[in-house]
Formats: sequence, C-alpha cells, structure tokens
Amino acid sequence: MELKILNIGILTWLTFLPVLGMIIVLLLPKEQKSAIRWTSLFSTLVQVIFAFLLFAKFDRSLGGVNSAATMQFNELFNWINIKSSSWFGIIKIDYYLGVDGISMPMVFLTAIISCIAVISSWNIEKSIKGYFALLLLLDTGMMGVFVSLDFFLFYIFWEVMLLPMYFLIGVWGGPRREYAAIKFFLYTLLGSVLLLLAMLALYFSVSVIDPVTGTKIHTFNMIAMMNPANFDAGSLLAGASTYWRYVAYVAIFIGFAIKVPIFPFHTWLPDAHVEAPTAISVILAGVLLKMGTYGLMRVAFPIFPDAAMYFLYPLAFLGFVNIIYGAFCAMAQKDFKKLIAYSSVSHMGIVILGMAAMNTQGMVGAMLQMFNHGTITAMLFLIVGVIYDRAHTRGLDDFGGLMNKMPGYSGVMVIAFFAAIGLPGLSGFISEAFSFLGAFQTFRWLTIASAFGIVLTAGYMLWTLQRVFLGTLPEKWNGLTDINARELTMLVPLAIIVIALGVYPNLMLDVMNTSANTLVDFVKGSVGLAVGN
Amino acid sequence: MNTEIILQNLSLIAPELIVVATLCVVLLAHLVARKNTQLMMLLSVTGLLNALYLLTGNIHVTVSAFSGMLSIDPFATFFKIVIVLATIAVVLMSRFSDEINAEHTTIGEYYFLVLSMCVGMMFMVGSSNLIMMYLTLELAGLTSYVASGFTRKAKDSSEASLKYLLYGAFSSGVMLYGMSLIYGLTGTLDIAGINRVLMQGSANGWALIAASIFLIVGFGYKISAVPFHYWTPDVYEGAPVTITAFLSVASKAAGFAMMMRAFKVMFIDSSVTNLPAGTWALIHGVHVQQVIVVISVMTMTLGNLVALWQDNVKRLLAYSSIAQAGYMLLGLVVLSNDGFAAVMVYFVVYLFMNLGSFYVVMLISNKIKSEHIDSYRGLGKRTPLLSVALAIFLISLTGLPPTAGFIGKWMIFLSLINAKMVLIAVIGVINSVISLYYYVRVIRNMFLRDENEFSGTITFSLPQQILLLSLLVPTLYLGLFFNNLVAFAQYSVKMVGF
Amino acid sequence: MNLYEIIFYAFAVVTVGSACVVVFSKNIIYSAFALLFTFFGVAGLYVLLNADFLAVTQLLIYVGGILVLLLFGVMLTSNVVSINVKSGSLHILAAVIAVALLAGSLSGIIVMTDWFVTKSTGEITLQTTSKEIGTALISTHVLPFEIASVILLVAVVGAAMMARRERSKTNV
Amino acid sequence: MEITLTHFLLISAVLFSLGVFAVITRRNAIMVLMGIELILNSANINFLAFSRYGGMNIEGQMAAIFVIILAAAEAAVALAIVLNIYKRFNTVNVDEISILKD
Amino acid sequence: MTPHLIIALAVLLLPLVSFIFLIFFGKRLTKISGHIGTTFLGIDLLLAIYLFFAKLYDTAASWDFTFSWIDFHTTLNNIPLKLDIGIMVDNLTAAMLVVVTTVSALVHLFSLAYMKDDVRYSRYYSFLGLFTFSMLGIVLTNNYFMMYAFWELVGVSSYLLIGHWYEKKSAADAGKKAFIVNRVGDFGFLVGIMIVWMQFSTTTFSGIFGAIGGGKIPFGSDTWLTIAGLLIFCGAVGKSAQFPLHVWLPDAMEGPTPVSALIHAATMVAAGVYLVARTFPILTADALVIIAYTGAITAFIAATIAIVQNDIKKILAYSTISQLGYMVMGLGVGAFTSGVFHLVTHAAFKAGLFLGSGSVIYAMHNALHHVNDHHTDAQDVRSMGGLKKKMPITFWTMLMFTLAISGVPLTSGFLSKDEILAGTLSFAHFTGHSAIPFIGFFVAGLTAFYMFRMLILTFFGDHHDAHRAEHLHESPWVMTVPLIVFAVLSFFAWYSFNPIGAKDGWFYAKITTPHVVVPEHIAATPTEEFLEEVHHQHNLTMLISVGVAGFGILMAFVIYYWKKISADALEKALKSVHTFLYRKWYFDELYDATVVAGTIGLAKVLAWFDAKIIDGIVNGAGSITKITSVISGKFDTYVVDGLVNFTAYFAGLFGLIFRKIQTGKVQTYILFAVVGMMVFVVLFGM
Repeated sequence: MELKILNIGILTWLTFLPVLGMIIVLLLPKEQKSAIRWTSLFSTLVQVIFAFLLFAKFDRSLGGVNSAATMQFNELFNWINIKSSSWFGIIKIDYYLGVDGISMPMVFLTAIISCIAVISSWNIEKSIKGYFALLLLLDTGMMGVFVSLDFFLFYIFWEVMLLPMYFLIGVWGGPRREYAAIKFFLYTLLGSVLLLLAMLALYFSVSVIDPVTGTKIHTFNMIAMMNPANFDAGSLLAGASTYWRYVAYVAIFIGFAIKVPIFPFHTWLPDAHVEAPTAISVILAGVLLKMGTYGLMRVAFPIFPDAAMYFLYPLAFLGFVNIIYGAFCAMAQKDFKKLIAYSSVSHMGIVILGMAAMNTQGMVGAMLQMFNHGTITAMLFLIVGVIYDRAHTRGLDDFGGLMNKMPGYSGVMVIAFFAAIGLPGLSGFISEAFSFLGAFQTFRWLTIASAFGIVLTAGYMLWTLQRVFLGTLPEKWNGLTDINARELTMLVPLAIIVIALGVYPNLMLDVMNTSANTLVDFVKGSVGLAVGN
Repeated sequence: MNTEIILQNLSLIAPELIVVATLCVVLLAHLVARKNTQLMMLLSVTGLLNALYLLTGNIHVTVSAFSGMLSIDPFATFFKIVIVLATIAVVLMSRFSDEINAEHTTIGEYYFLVLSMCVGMMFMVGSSNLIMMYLTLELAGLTSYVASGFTRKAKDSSEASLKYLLYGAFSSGVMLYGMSLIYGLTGTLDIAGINRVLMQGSANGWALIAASIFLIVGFGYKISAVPFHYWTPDVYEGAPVTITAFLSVASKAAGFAMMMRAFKVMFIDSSVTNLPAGTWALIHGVHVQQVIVVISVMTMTLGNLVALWQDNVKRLLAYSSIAQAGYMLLGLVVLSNDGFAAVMVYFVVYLFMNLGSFYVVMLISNKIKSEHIDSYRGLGKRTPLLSVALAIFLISLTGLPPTAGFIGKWMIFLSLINAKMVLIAVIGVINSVISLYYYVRVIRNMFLRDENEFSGTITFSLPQQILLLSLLVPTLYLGLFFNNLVAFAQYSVKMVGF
Repeated sequence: MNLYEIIFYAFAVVTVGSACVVVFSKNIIYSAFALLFTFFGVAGLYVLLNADFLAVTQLLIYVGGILVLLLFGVMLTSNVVSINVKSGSLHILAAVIAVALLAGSLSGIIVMTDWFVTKSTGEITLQTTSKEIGTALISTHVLPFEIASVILLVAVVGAAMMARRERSKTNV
Repeated sequence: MEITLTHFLLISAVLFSLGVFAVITRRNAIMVLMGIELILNSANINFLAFSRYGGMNIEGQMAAIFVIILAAAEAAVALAIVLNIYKRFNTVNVDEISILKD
Repeated sequence: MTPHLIIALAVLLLPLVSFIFLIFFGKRLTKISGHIGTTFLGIDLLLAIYLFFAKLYDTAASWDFTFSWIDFHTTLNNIPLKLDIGIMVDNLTAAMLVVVTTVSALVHLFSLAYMKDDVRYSRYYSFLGLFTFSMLGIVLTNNYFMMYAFWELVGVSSYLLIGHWYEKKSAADAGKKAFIVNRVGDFGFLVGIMIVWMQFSTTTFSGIFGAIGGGKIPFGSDTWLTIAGLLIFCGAVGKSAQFPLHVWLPDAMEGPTPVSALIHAATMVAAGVYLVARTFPILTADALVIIAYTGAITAFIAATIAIVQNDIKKILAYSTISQLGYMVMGLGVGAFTSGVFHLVTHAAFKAGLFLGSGSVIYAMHNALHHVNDHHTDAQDVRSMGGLKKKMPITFWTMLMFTLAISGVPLTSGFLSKDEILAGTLSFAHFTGHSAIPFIGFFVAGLTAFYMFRMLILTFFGDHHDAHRAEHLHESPWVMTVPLIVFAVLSFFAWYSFNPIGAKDGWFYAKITTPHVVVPEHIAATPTEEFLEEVHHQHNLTMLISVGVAGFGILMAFVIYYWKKISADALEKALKSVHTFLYRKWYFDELYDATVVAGTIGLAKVLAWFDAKIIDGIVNGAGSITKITSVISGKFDTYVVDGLVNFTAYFAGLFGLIFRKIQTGKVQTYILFAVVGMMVFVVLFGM
C-alpha cells in the first residue's frame, strides 16, 4: 500500500505538516496575529484532509502488528548507519513509518483533535506566536509517535512532545501552572527513561540479517523485535518468561502507565488538566493519554507476549482500580475540569481492562474506547472551556439552570454527557460494552466488579448535569451568552463522530478488527498458555 | 636518538608548535600594540585555525614520538581537535565579555594564557610518560591558576585563583608521589613499559592500588570528580565566565584523555583473549574499574543533588558540569573501545552545549549584571533568541532528544547496557531525571515567570548572535544526524599500541 | 656503623627534624628558616643516593630560589616588626587522624612491598651523573625539557601579570 | 645496620605526611606552600632512591630535575597569587578567604 | 425485505422521525409541533394495528429478520463471533405494539390540552417521540444486546421526561434517581448478557434458546443458568419497579401526568414484565420461585403503602407498582399468558386512571388558579371531593377503570387478575408455596379498597370549598376522548366474549406459553399439567377474588362514604402502622442512609486519599514538607516551587547536606579529599 503526494509519503506529510506550519508561524511577525492563527489552522486542516485520505485508502483486510508485509503506507529509509566496532555491531537506525489497524484510528484522532485544538485556541492572546508554534510542534510529536515503527524514532517523537507540553501548560496555564507543568514533565520523563533502557536492552538482544550487507546486525525495528526468532541466544532478553524479560516489560509498562495514567501514577493528570488551557486539556485527554495504551498495544504486548500474559491479571486489576477509583474520585470533585479529569482516569481504566482481556472483543473494545474517549472527553473539556470563557469559574456549585440560558450549548452538552455515561446510540456505549464483554470472558468477577462503574459514572455525570444545567439560574449569570459559531464549529464535528460511531460503529471497527485479531492471536499464540481468572 | 629523528618528530607536533609560536607572537604584539585588542584576538584565532588545519592532517597518524614521551594517534588528535575548537570558541567569546574587556591593559596576557592553556592540554592528551603527564598537567594547571585570577581587581576572581592554586598544587603533588611509587614498582616511567612490567605480575597489589589511587587524585581533580571536585564550584563561580567555560570543557577533556590513556595503556591485561572484540580486561588485582564506578556514581549523584540548590546560574552550571563528568566516567567503566568512543562523542556535544550555555550566561550578565536565577525572570520576553538558545542548551544538557545531548547519553547507556551493567544504567537515567529539575528551573524563570515590571527588551549585536548560532546549530543538528560524529569517534579510539 | 650510615642518619635527623619545625612552629619566620635546613638535609640525602648533580641543583634552586621567594612572601604579607608573624592552624584533630592513617598505610606499603630493585645492591661505585643527565636532556628527554621551558615562560609572564601593581586606580 | 631503600622511603613518607599535614592545618597561605614543597621533595627522594637501587637507571633523576624546575615555576606563580590575594583581602589566612561558598 | 419488515421498521422509526424533526424544528413550530407529533403517532398506531392483524392471521410463529451488524472475523468457542441484530414480530410483540402505540397516541392527544401552555411544549413532544421509539425498540428486537441498548434509551427518555420541569429541584432529583436506580438494575442485566454472550457467542433469543435447548448451559452448571436468568431479571426489577428497586417510581410522579400515564403506568414499567416474558423459556424453577416472591412482596408492600397516601398520583403510582408485582408474580408462578394478559389490560385501565387523574388535576389546578389559591396542593385527594357532578365524563370513566383494577366481573381486569390468582393456586398446589396465593388474594382486596377510597374521596360527597367548586368544570374533548377510549377498552368483551372465562378469548388462543428449553430436572412444572390444574382452580378462584374485592369495596364505602368508621379514629388507633406505611416502609430513608450516603462518603474519602496519600506517597507533597521546613526555611518555597517529587524530596535533603561541605575553606576541601583518598586506599587495598 503506497500513497505519495509530491513524491513524499503521506505519513511523512501527516507528521511534518505541522512543522512546516510552525516554521511559517515563526517567520511571521508577531503582530500578524490572525495570520498566525490561520496558518496554524490551515496546516492542521490539511492534516485532517490527509487523515481522511488515509482513512479512505486504508485496506481493512490487512492485519499489520507483527508483519511488516501487512503494514500500510510504509516508508522505510535508512537514517543512521554507522560502521561501528564489532562490539556494537553496525548501528543502523531507519526512518520507518507505517500504520495498521491499531495506529490508523489514532492518526485520525490526532489530526482531528489537533485541528479542533487550534480552533479552540483562537482567543489566546498571550504571546500567541510561541503558543501556536509549540502547539504545532506538539502535533508533530504526537503524530510521529503513532506512525513510527522504529523504536528509536518512536522514542524521539515520544520525547519531542514533552517540552512543548511543558511550556503550553506552564506559560498559558492557570494559577498553579508551574507546579502542574513540572509535575507532568518529571513524571513523564521518569517513565520514558525506563523506556529508553528497555529499548537499548532490546536493541542488543535482537539482531536481523541486514538486507544490504547480509550480515547479522542489531536493530531498532519494532516489528523485528516482535519475532522471537530474532533474539540472539544468550542475550539479555533472550528466551521466554525470563527474569530480565519481566523486568524489561515492567519498565516499559511503567513508562506507558504513567502516560495513561494508571493508578497510582495518575496524580499528575488532575493537576495538569486543571491548570492547562482548554485546548491543551483537549489534547491531553484526547490524544496524549492514548499514547500510553497505544504503546502497550504496539510495543509492550507484541514484543513481550510472555510477560504480557504473565502480568495479565495485574493489568486487569489495575484497570479495575482505575475504573472504580477514578469514578469515586470524580464524584467528590467540586471543580468541573477536575471531575472530567478523574472521569478520564475511570474511562481509561476500561481501555486497560479491555486490553487485558486479550481477546478480540476486549481488544477491539479497548481500541474503540481509546478513540471514543478521545472524542468524548475532548467535547467535555471544550464544553468546560466554553463556560469558563464566559463565567471565569469552574466551580460546579456556582452554576445552575444553564439549560434555559444557553439552549444550544446545553444541546451539545447533553450529547457529550450521555456519550460519557455510555448511552446506546452514542459511541461510548459500544466500546464500553465490548470491553466489558471481552474482559468478562477472561476475568469473570473482576469484570463484574468493574462493570459496576457504569452505575457510578451515571451517578456523578447526572449529578454534574443537574448542578450545572438544571435547577434555576443564579442572577449573576444572567449575562451569559449562548454558544457561538466558532465554538460550535469545534463541537459539532465531534458530536457527529460520536453519534455516527454510536449508530454504526463498523466505520471504525472494521479498521481495527483485523489488527486486533492479529494482535490477540499473536500474543496468545506465541505463548500458548490459556488465561483463566 | 639523533637530531634528524628529533626534527622529524617535531613535524608531528607542528600544531602544538604553531600554537606556541602564536602565543609568543601575541605576547610581542601586546608589547608593541597595547591598545589594539582586536589584533591579538585575530592573531590567536588565526594561529588556532592553523593548528586545527594541521591537526586534520594528523588524523591518520599513529606513532610514538620523542622516544615514547608523546603519542601521536587518532585518540590524541580527536581530543586536540576538541580542545582547539573550544579554545577558538572561548577566544571569540572573550571578545564579547565585558569583564575581560575591562582589563584591556592586560588583554595580551589574557590571550597568552588561554593559548598556553591550550598548548598544555594538547600535550596532555598525547603524553604517554608519567613525567610528561606531570609536566603537561602542571603547564595547563599553572596557566589556569593565573587565568582564573585574571580579573585581579575582583575579589572573587583572586580567591578563585588562590583556591585553585592550593588545591591543584596539592593534588598534583599527591599524584607525583603516586608516580614515584609506580616508578619504584616498575622501574620505568613509560606507561607502555609499566604495563609490560606489571604483566609479569611482579607488582604487589596494595602498593599498586595505592599508587593508582594517588594518580586518580590528580586526574580526579582535573576532571573534577567526586570526592576531588571541591575546588570546582568556587573556582567556576569566581573565575571569569570565559575561563570557566574553557576549564569546564577543554581542561576536562584533556584530563579525561590523559586518564583514559593512562589506564588503558598501563593496566590493560593483553593476555586475556576470550573477550568480545573491542573490549578488554584490567590486570588482575587492580581494582581501578570498581574505583571508577564508585567515583562516577558519586560524581553524577552529588553533582545533581547539590545543583538542585544553586541560585547562581554559573554555580549551577558548575555543579551540572560535575554531574556531566559523572556520566562520562560511566563510559570508562565498561572497559571497551565503544565506551571510550561514547565518551568522545559526549565531549563533542558537551563542547557545544556547555560552551553555549556559558556563553549565553555571559552575554546576559553583561547586560543585567547578574547571574542570579531570579534575575532571569521574564528573559523569554526581553530577549527571545537568547532565552530559546539557553533553553535548548539546557535541554541538551539534560539529554532529551532531539538535541545532541541525548546522543551523548544514548551512546553511554548503549555501552552500559551492552556490558549488562543495568543497575548502573538505571542510576544514570534516574540522575538525568533529577537533573531535569534544576535545568528546568532556569527555563521556568525565563519563560514561565515574568518580572514584576517589564524592563525593556535586550538586543545583541549580529556577531554575538552568529557565534551563538554557530554553537546552537550543531547542538540541534548532531541530535538528528550523528552518523559521522559517532563513526569518527569510533575510528578515533585508536591509540599507539592498540 | 660505617661512615655512610652515620652521614645518612645525620642527614635524616636534620631533614625530618627541621621539617617538623617547619610544620609545627607557630612562627612563620622560624618555619621558613627551618625549611632551609630541610632542603639541606634532602640535598645531603641526594648525595648519598649518588645524585650529585641533583644535590647541587637542589641547593641552587630551592635554597637560592624558592626559599627566597617564600621569605619574600612572608615579608610582604606580614610586617615582621609586629608579632603578627604567628600563624594559627585549623581542624587539627581531623588532620591528625587522616595523616596518621596516611603515614601508617604508606609505611605499611613501603615495608611490605618488594620494590623494583636490581639485586646487586650494596656498593655501587660513586660516580657523577652529570654527563648522562646532560645527554638525556638533549636526546630522550628533549620534549619535557622544552615543555619545562614553556612552563617557565608562562610562569614568568603569569607571575608578572599577577603581581604587577595595576596602574588604573579603578579598583573594586 | 645496612642502609636500605626502605630507610629512604620512610624518610620521604614522613616528609610527605608532614607536608600534607601542613597543607591541611596551617592557616597561612605561605605555610601551605611550604607544605607543598615538602610533598614535592618527598616525591623526589623516592625517585632518586628508586633510581639508585633500581640499578642506576637515569629516568628517576630526570624526573627529579623536572620536578625541581616545576617547583620553582610553581613557587613563582604561587607567590604572585598570594601577593594579589594580600592586596585584595589584606590577609593571607586561607580560611578567611571564603566569599565563594554554598 | 418483506413488506412486513418494512412496516415493522416504519412502526419503529416513525416516532424517531418525529423526535428528530421536533428537536430541530420544534422551536419554530411552537404549538403545531404537538399536532405533528400526534399525527405521527396516529399513523404509527394504524400501522401497528395492521401489523397486529396481519400477524394474528398469519400461520408463522414469528417473523424474524436478523442481519449481521458487527463481524469480528474470528471465532469464539468455534462459533463465528458476530453481533447479529434484527427485529422479530410474534403475537406477543404484535400485541405489545398495539398497546404501546395506542397508549402513546392517546397520551399525545391528551397532552395537546394538558400541556398547552408549557414553556418547553415542542421539546416535550419530541421526547415523547424518543420514548415511544425506544419502547417500540424493546418490543421489536430479537436479541438481548439491542434490547439492552433500547433499555438504556428508555431510561434516558424517561429521565428527560420526568425532569421536564427541571427548574423544580424535586423533578430533577426524581429524574436522576429514576435513571440511577434503573442503572443498578441494568448493571445486573448487562452481566447477564455477558454470560450468555460468552457462552453462546450470540445474543439473539432464538440462538440462545436453541443452544440451551441443545443441552448447552452456561459453564455447564444448573446454578449458572439460574443465575443468568436472575441477572437478566434484574433489568426487569429496575424497570418494572420491583422490590427492592421500586423507590424511583413514586418520585417519578414529578413528571407531567400524561407522561406518568404513558411511561409509569402502561409501557416502560411494563417493559420489565415483557423482558421476563421474553426470557421465560430459559428460566429455571428456582429462578421462577424467586421471581414469583419478588412480585408478591412488591405487590404487597406497594398495596399497603397505597392505602394511606393522599396524593392522587402517588396512590396510582403505588397501585401501579402493586399491579406490576402482580404480573411478575403471575409470570413467576408460570401463568405466562395471564401475566402478559394482565399487562395488556392493566395498560388500558391504568393509563386511563392516570389520564383521569390528570384531568382532575387539570381542573383543580385551573380552579385554584382562578381563586388565586397557591397553597392548596392540586393533587391532594383530601382537598377534592364532589367532582362527580362537575366532571361527569371523567367520573364515569374513572369509575370504570376503578372497577377494572379492583377485579369486578365484566371488566378486563377481572379476567386477567383471576387467571393470575388461579395460577398462584395451581403453583401452590405443585410447589407448596401457599404464601403466594394468600398474598395474591389479600392484595386483591387491598387494591379494591384503596382504589375506591381514592375514587370516593375524589368524586363523591361535596367539594369542601364551595367557592372554588364554582370554577371546576369538565376538561376539553381532547382530554375526555382518550378517557372514553380507555374506558371502552376496559370491558371484557375485547378480550373474550365469555365474561368469566378468558380462556375462550383470542388472547389465550394466540399468545401461549412459549416452549421451555430448560433441562427437565431443573425446569418448572410442565405447562400442560400446570394449565390443567389452573382450570380446576378456576371457579374457586373466582369466588374468593370476587369476595375479597367486594369486601374491600364495601369497607371503602363504610369508612369513606358512609363514614360508619372514622378514618381518623383508625389512623389514631394504628398510629405507628400508619406512619410506617405513610413513610413508605422507610425505604428511601434506608437507602439514603446506607447506599447513597455510603457512596458519597466513600467518594469523599477516596478523593482525600488521592489528594493526600497517593499524591503524598508519590510526591511527598502535603504534610511531609512541613517536617522538612525545619531543615531549611527555604525548603517550603522550593516545595511550592515544584520540588515535590518524593525522590527529589530526599534528593533535595541530601543535596542540602552535601552542600554544607562546600564551606568555602580550601583546606577543608583538601582535608575531605585526603579522607576520600584514604577511604579508597583502605577500601580497595584490603
């Protein structure tokens, strides 16, 4: 599967378009505010178009995951090639991009969310030039993570995304922004250095025949790492179910868990969300969190199937904890954003649970839940942003009766809220249902316990709904105006996606399905032990 | 050893001779044209560029010159190039440094000192005889003592020079005593010869260890490794920024080169053959490896932890450079050519990012007359270019991609993992996470915090910005395209006899 | 107890004794003069180690040069007429412990180690080494020799620069 | 009793220790320098002793020569620096010269 | 795609169309929107009726249209893993369709007047459409997955309709309560679905029944089959307001009265019963017993509470719960057809009752409005009375409904109720659970009593405020017509021409007990034997039921009409009992004290835990930092600065110690260096 534009692969386009935009933005004088805004918007819009193109051309029947042949839109160039000493062997790093059913939806999501983030940043005034430059850089980082198949490249993008995020929270954030920003930075870095070590260990354990020279060389190629045959005998991570393999898996897992975030590494999330400006919260919840789970699917599971199976139950248990714990914490919040932040923790727990099920429904459910949570939570944060822009408070108890005052706003809000609750006909329902259905087959009681989360979710969501939108309007908010066109333009597309996927989930499912099967079969197959509860 | 051999050998040290010649010329120029500071700068730069050119000619040479006193080999040449580059950068930096220009009456001596430091270091990296090591070390040392006290009117500068002097003289004295012991054990001062004698296994363990530790005292002081680092923060803070920058890069590099050569050549056990290619073992009973492991862990940890508390950016960078030395030492403990190569790569990137950050600090203190971290508030607004540059340098020092600093660390950890030293690697990465915090404190003050009232933008001249960019661009470029750098480093681990 | 030994012990006592005075005396002037005797004693030991040339060099440079410099230093940094030539000392205890440990282990090492010695010790005929040193300086050790010269140059310039009275009165 | 290598080494060891002691304890900078000179001398004694008992190999003596030269150079620079310090601080007591610290 | 499928789909989708149309254009259309919605439903009703007859005179057992919705391209237990959805029409469905559409249509009509000057008139109608759509979905689907989906949708639409007047906190609360309580039931339902999906990798009824019929039972254990059945029944418990989840229904009366008539009398609450009926084939004997008792207990509790309520709608609400309990009990004992039959009849007369009460409230409201009385509660029966003369149509229809619900002969209620009671007796005969029939009859008596109490208090006697009485008058035709229709529908003749034998009617002929697929040894009494026994018990049942009903009615008249016994006296005499019942057995208080308070409390605790402990452990924030401030005053500011990472906290501490070494005295440095050197020498020397 090839798709080139101006003889440059589409994935490269997708990844580096924002950088182009960034460069232009940097070249523009900082007085040209609207020019800067439009440039950013344009570059992200083109990105969205390309994403649609990709989505259309994507071959649903190819599995990907661990077979390079069925990866799509591949771009493989040699990037680093060092004729090194015999101890290191030839150091070869490839610029290797490609998508499969796991990454395709994420690419799509990233494009859309970034575009919407740009729109929602329209009213940023503080040093807007830097803001959009960083936003676009962040976009590239995220996109790169999802499309790169070379571990080194993956890691580079993974880290590239940190710094912009730090600044975006730290400079344009709320009162405690410094604290939130550094907390986010330290946490994620801590995770990623563990990732780095695991990556290096893998590098020296895996070697493949170099197509050029025909000699055996070490490689950062993830797909090669997934093939047990490529592990050199006697290397650190050789064999199956060895001590070091478990250690490496746990290291990688922590690296990703911090991003998800999985209890108890989640405490950065509420702070970051609350302090970050709306657009950044949207990106955080919409895309960044998915990187953790994506990483688990793309890296941790297929490369360490044995360890993955070995730690399946703990993983599921963490998922359960996330769901219930997040829900309870959300219930007690007074701050609108914090509430949604904790609801994210809860919803990502469902993803974890679905993944841990290690069967088709669970995996598909998890993937779909990743996408849906991305869209739904994005909507929720935008909704908070809309009201915050007007009222400059996020206290749940300061509001009430907005339903009458802002009908249009309330309409969108109702959709978002019920999607979050998991109402049939809206996207959230399908993914949650599948995650639970899948998980139930692997972990009976744990899933029953987790499924109780749907009741709690309904509880805090409706409570919020009531506190903010029902009841009578306090006098001080008589001045509030209804949602405006710009805000609608960013909310409506998401709403459409939410409804469309709710009614006809196949739109996404058939993209994910084959890969999900491949992944599950591969992980289970390469270990062969059946998982019970 | 007759005359023509000597002459022929002289051609091998042409670069050093050029620099020596230059420093004499500069001195004379200073006498005749005292006012014309520009001239002396240009003279020095020309000389150095010449030396650089000649060095590139020496890349493939591998000989032992002056009856084994000096080795001319890729390893030495690599470090000489680093040193000369650093010198050039520092000379140019000095041009923009207010505190240096304030001393215009003695500006000639200043360049003279910098150049003679350069010479000393260039000889250090090549010297393969203990007495040579001692002499060159002292040559570099004496000049640095004086140079760090260059701005004599400033109290702290004088104090820095005194502390540096006492500490340095003491350390080199101890080192010398260690050398004498080794001489007593082996009957020779030529490191290759020492190795030959040691290989016969006649050497007694404890004496040898004591001697090597005495040596380490000397080296450790030069590369400011814990627990021999104490002079570093004070001297770095007190000395003129340019000198600090020079010491933190060139002097460290020279020290490392000397140390690496000494340990590899003296203590390698060439009889062990069943090792992976490119790695080697040390003579049985010499615990140098463990010593260095301990030292490196202590160095990076202490450097980072204390740096957390610094409010003076210069001092903060001093501690950071201690920590950096710790990472580099990790490259030694793996006992492999690639470990060495990693150190060398690290030095190249370190050259750019560290000089860069000191340069920015200097420019800023020129304008705002302060190096306190709180005075950096709102710099992001006042001088975007510099702030962004400093941010990139610091991020690079932290070791985050896509900056060159990442590649340095990456190579180090690569060799550690390959040597299966996982625990040490973990300690290393945890340290780099800690280091993030204090580097980011500076960045935070520049961008996240505003001054109480905006005190206007700061502008810098075009040459200043060009120099900045010439340090900044490699820091970014090498982060993504390190192909040739690494290849060159791995070629350059070649030493005389290995 | 032949002459050689007598002489040795004499010098040894002189060296060590005066060194102790140097280190422990409260008065800098005393220390400085004691140092003179130390250098003499060391020179004597050199002779016993039949390094005649070095003995002479020692006397010339140390006594004639370095010691004088140090005395100058003393004079310039403390006015002798007053009794401000006393110099205190700090963290004695820690120093004593550390140094004792140092000395202990050193002597341990010295005694236990079998040093690199050609077994034909005893009577090596006393002969001058000046010639060998001379040739070495211009052949094998020519490079160190040159470097030493550079060092001296640097030292001269540096010292001059450091010590020079600045003519501009704009002191800090 | 035969005079052996050990005797010389012991003397040098004593000088070395005394030197170190002086360097650590004496407050006056010049005293510190004297201590350093002692250290250098002890090293020299070692060199010569080893050279003597190592069968008259000349290397030790060469080393000693260079050490002496260097000691001279060092002393010169040191004195200059000390004088400079005295100008700034009006004292040469090392422990009073500590504006640079954490 | 047969025409029938198309019609079925049309029936399903028309209300949805109405919903979408009105939600978008309702605002502009204002008042017309009501008529539009009603028209849609009218057409819907006609289609439904056509479908009904088409099905009834069709020989096929059911029309089943299944199509694959999601295909996972893999297998589970060697069965291709697919998610099939589809719609199925059998006689039961057809009947339900008519019921739902009829009630819905009439409620639409009724609302035209009742809601005419409501602020959110159009939204009200659009939500009615949404609700009807979801309800029809439940009825039409052929698989549990879809049913669960529509199940949730019904919950939401009811949430929206209950909270229609959300400015009132009570209304908002009621909506929330309804939704969450339902969710609790749905949670069980979901788990049940998980089990069947996991075991049979399909959720279609036919598929599951087929599998179990084929001898495959969940996890190969009888218990699990029972559990699965009961879990699915949980859904019914939630929706049909069975004990212990019945608490939401009374509160739901906060919604507009027509909504109560539609959702909380005729359709949504009946959905639970429908679910049980659908699941009937896989219910084991144990499951059925539990179901039966649940129904019985519910019926009893609700009835007792209904006696003492004064709010006309509350009374009806509790009577609804009680009747639902009846139906569930009926199904539980195995009287499948009777249960369903009662559902249908009850739908008619209970909807009628609510609309009637609606009409009364409407009248009262206007009257109160005229006399500017804003204190009197328009729904309190004690402030009514004597409405017979003022609003005759309402009265006569109401009377008809009351008779029906009390089970007086010649009414539809009589037919269905008797069958259920007969069923209970036969059940007792086979299983020995004689408590069930006992409760059954007792409740029948209570029902008659409290219904007539309500009727008497409302319509008989004189209105106790003459001034207000002048302003009372009959409601407009749009409101009375539905009443009349329902009243007509409450006659026996529609269901069976034999006034005392429902058996001879079409209903029993067409809607028969489905084939039970549960393995014999755990199955309930085989249908044939059971019905045989029912036949024997029939006459006895009739006598007793008529007796108790008559007695109940008599007592009502004695106490509230002739006032031979003073109600107040009774109340005083049985003070404690009265309060206990009046307070609805303290269920709400209990739940608030335990479940709700528990949850909120736990949430608070965990939130604190998260903020302090977790964050603390990972970050060393909070109290830990206080201790450290002793070490250095600076430290706190640093902590606030962001040095909160716990490791970094110790790091900071060590850093603090290390930097103390940096005294600035060079000789100290040298000392430390020497010490370090010696440490190495000794350490590595030994």
